[in-house]
Amino acid sequence: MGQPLSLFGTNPQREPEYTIGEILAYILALELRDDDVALTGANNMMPVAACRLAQLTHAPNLTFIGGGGGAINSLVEPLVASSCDYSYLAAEATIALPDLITLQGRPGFVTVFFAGGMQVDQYGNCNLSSIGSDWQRPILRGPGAASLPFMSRFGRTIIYLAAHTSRIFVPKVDFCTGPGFLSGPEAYAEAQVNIHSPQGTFPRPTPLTSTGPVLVATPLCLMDFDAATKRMRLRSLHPGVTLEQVQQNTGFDLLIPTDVPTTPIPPPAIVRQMRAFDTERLLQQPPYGKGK
Amino acid sequence: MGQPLSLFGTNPQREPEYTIGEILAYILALELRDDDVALTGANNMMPVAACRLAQLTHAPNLTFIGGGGGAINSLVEPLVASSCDYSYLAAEATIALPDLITLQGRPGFVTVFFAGGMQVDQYGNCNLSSIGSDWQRPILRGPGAASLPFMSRFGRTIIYLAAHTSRIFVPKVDFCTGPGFLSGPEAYAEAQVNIHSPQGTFPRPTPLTSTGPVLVATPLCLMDFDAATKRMRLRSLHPGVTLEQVQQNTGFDLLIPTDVPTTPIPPPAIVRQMRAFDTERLLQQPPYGKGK
Amino acid sequence: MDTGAPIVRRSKLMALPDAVRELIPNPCPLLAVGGMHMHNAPMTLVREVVRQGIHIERLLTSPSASIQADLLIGAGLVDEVITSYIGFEYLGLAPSFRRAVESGSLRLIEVDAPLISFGLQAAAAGQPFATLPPGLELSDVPAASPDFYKWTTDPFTSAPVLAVPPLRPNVALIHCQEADGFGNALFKGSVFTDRLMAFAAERTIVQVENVLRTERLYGISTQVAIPAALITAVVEEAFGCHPTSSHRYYNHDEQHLKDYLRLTASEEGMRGYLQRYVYEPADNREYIERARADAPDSFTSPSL
Amino acid sequence: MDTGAPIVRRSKLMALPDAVRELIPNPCPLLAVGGMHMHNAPMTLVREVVRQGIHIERLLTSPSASIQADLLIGAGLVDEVITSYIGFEYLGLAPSFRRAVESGSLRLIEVDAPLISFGLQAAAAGQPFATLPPGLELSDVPAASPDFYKWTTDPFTSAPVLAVPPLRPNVALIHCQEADGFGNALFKGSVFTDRLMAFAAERTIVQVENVLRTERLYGISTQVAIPAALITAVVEEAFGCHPTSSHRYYNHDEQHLKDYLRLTASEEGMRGYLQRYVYEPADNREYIERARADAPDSFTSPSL
Repeated sequence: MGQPLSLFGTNPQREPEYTIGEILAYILALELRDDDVALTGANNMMPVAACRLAQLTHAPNLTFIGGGGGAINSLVEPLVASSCDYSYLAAEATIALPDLITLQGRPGFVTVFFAGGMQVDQYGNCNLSSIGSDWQRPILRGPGAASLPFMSRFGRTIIYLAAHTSRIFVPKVDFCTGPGFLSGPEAYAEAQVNIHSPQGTFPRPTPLTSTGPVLVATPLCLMDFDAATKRMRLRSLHPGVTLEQVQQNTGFDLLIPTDVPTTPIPPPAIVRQMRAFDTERLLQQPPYGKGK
Repeated sequence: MGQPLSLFGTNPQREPEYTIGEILAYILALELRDDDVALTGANNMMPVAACRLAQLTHAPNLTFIGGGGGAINSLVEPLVASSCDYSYLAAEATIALPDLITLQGRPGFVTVFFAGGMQVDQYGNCNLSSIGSDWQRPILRGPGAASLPFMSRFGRTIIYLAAHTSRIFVPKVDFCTGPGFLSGPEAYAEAQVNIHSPQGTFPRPTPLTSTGPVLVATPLCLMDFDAATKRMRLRSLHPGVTLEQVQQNTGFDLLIPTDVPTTPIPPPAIVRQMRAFDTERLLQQPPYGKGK
Repeated sequence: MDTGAPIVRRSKLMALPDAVRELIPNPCPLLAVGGMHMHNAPMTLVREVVRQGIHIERLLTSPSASIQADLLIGAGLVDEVITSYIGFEYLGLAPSFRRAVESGSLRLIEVDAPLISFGLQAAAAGQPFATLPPGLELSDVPAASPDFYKWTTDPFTSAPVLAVPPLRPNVALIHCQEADGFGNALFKGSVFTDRLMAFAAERTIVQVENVLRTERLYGISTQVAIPAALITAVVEEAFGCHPTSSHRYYNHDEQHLKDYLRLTASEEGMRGYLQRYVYEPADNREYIERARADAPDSFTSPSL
Repeated sequence: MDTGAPIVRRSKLMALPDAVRELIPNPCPLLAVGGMHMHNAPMTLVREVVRQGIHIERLLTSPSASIQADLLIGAGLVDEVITSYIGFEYLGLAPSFRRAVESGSLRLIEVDAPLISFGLQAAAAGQPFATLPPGLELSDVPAASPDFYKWTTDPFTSAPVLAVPPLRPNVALIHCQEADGFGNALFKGSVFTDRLMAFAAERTIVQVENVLRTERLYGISTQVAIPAALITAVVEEAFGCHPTSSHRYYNHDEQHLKDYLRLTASEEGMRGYLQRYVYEPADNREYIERARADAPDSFTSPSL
């Protein structure tokens, strides 16, 4: 993995101004809107940090739902690594997992979903299942699908990864656990008709408003998807990261716009807000690394 | 309604030895077995009294589930008239109605169901929906189906009625809300194949053990069903009730065995046990009337 | 992100008339009302719906409704009702429901309890339909409401299977004993199908006896039955279920219910009841004062 | 009715080895194990299953299992697993599961979370099958497990619909923090799919931290998650979830789990782990003593 961590000098005497983890939490928070209902999934410390920050800064009506524990708008402090920790239940409501799975299917309910994967391809499809050409005899067996197949129904999917390598970013996933833009615009458009258009004469639920993957955040850069081709596109480079570094660590041709800005860094006030609930500084530790 | 209440002299100075209500509760309790799971439905004061009595006398492992409130093995004291009363929640567990409806379908779970109806026919079919030949423009619109259609799946159905008239006991229900033995042995046997035989190759739930209606209890008599013809048959006459009274108030030809015993009356010790939880003597009040 | 504006979460507390006027479309294609038998009926919301004359194209009840459905029907607001039971349990039949069905002025979609529960669950989960356990087809109910019971094939066994459609109300009206101002709502007694209605409906208005501070919930979050994200508005009205019960707050008012059955035995009597208990009182407080004055001994508290 | 014999309700309390021996068929056609990620896994039951060498033809996990599944697989007891996730969340992949699938010694039925939840729900309700919301077919998962995902027709719209079968375990093994001796069981934290497993399974064995007197339940009956009628046996074992957590009782033992991942990275290492932590300890108390001695600082209590 090409990682920019060495670019940030750490000073043992004082806390860093910000870390890659804190940049990512800040960026993910900026992506959240007031009134969003966000599902943070497993391994969700980073999404939870982003949701809490967004509630404090610009999205007080955002709802976030923890992992399988079902805690809603948890005040979990300090941040914890496991999504189902008991400390999450310091929440305003907690629903049992079968109810959460029910609500995952409720049309229009989940407006933001945080996804990841062992592989992510240029159309934003995610693979959490298996690597290798033969699913029955994989080279690497991953944990499995969980709720990733719901990606086709959720509002906006934000893909975030704690590493950026060409083994992760592949032209085509070996197994599509979480559907992004499938094989591209045609396939995606065709699928939308089936999913989103109420059919027949009996009253159907409200059509869905899924917009697919909207952001990919890694320790190197931010990426989004070109509206016409649905291909992944560089959006910004994190401070100190070069375009070459990203391209070398991406296994397909990333769309590169003419101007590539630098990813904004969190202002000191925002960093303070984050650290107020990240009292154990998990956002400064591996896999998110030390900061500047 | 032919009612035997005048046969029991009441003495205002003392409590009756027993009432029709207490006879019925005793009889229904005798019908319950240890390890039964009984669903008492709406308007369930009588079934609840029977279940509590059975637990005290011979069926300590019987489970009974209140009406839509979902209370299980409630210690409700005094007895109350409404099945969803808050006082039922003095129980060892309470489940929400959707879960109770789920468990109503669980193969083999409900072993005893208490049913009733505006009409009951000679095959034990119950009508709680509508009287008249045209369902769309009924002569009398009843409350409706509730969970009565599950009768075809429950273990044993006990039908109890607070009145015994030829308007209730009809040859054929105008509308079959709760299926008993349908139109008789052939139709019932055919239906059993579909309900009770796991089909196809995929693992199916355990076959059901429904045995249909087993008892009809009224203020006049007890009735059951002939094994071969599935027709309703007199089982016993309550003290002081004549065969003619029953026949006059039954709108079809009841099977009459050679010997018709008198319904057993509850021994004094049993009556005391009942009154220990029926502290407000609801089993002595209308519609169950005064006793002897 | 740094707009300088205070970051304040929006309260969902609304005055009763505003919630009903602003959140229920008129006409309303599918309105669900909670409450089971004489318990937990969202009566102050129902009375306000009557007051505002909201036309209900389809009314969906819980598996066993009583006055919350009978009142709407008696007020002439309902075209069609999807129900498995409207009655008054041990007190008798539902006068207006009976009259309306027997006269043909109300179209009835008679269903069984699982259709309501499974249909709401399917709507909540985005499932196209739900299946019924075998045996339920032996009742005459499915054939009486053929638009809501249809046969399909079990692809695992090839057996024919009865299917029921998702039921997604435009608005659900329910009662919870308590909620915070954002809509995190708790039942202090039985839950009935009221929680499921909120899971299924596009919008839910919850009436409560008491509004709690959100901080109160952090230690008991697993007891919060309905998360705020499913609640559109919270209406605080004491005795909002009267004459039905609100578990742990008050019992059903048996005398008022008996009076209701007696008074509304005729259409004219129904008009009188509506006049006295719905149109004349300016708000729920006035209604409660009048009801209490008319049957002074029947306000009770639970025995537990 | 009057036999003279004392009328006493039967206790369902059983010793761990007896419950496992008497209630789980060997081989077991379909065994469900509860617990989500590193929480609420019925580990003392699982270790006893390993100790008794019960052959599991099909193992069904919660939507996200960890060591409870990995241990059974690593012990070589599982022919086939129905799962949507076996891993160790932030700690890494599941060593034995990986090894078994990659080598072909374990048949995998990969499913999504709704198949597990809806399949259990359908089994509990006696429903022939459940349907999936449209869109889930776009994942490669349904095609990878074609026996568990089949197309049928929505009879209301004629649209094709993906169906999933009922999942009715012969036995479910779950953990609740507390239960009475008859099996009325409570969760003191998250419920996960463990409650639903008990609703669906033919038999359920619940392991608990504490046995309560039934009288304690009468005031909190709505908090009892699983009624006794669904529970076959209650096994009382303190720290029964270790090394996973039991909400409100103890956190997961991160050090032990890290050691597990390290030690069991090879098949030989897995044998060593089983020897040290499953076969050698005579009972759960001995297991806990050994685990505590090996990682003395990692027994924690929750922060709430």
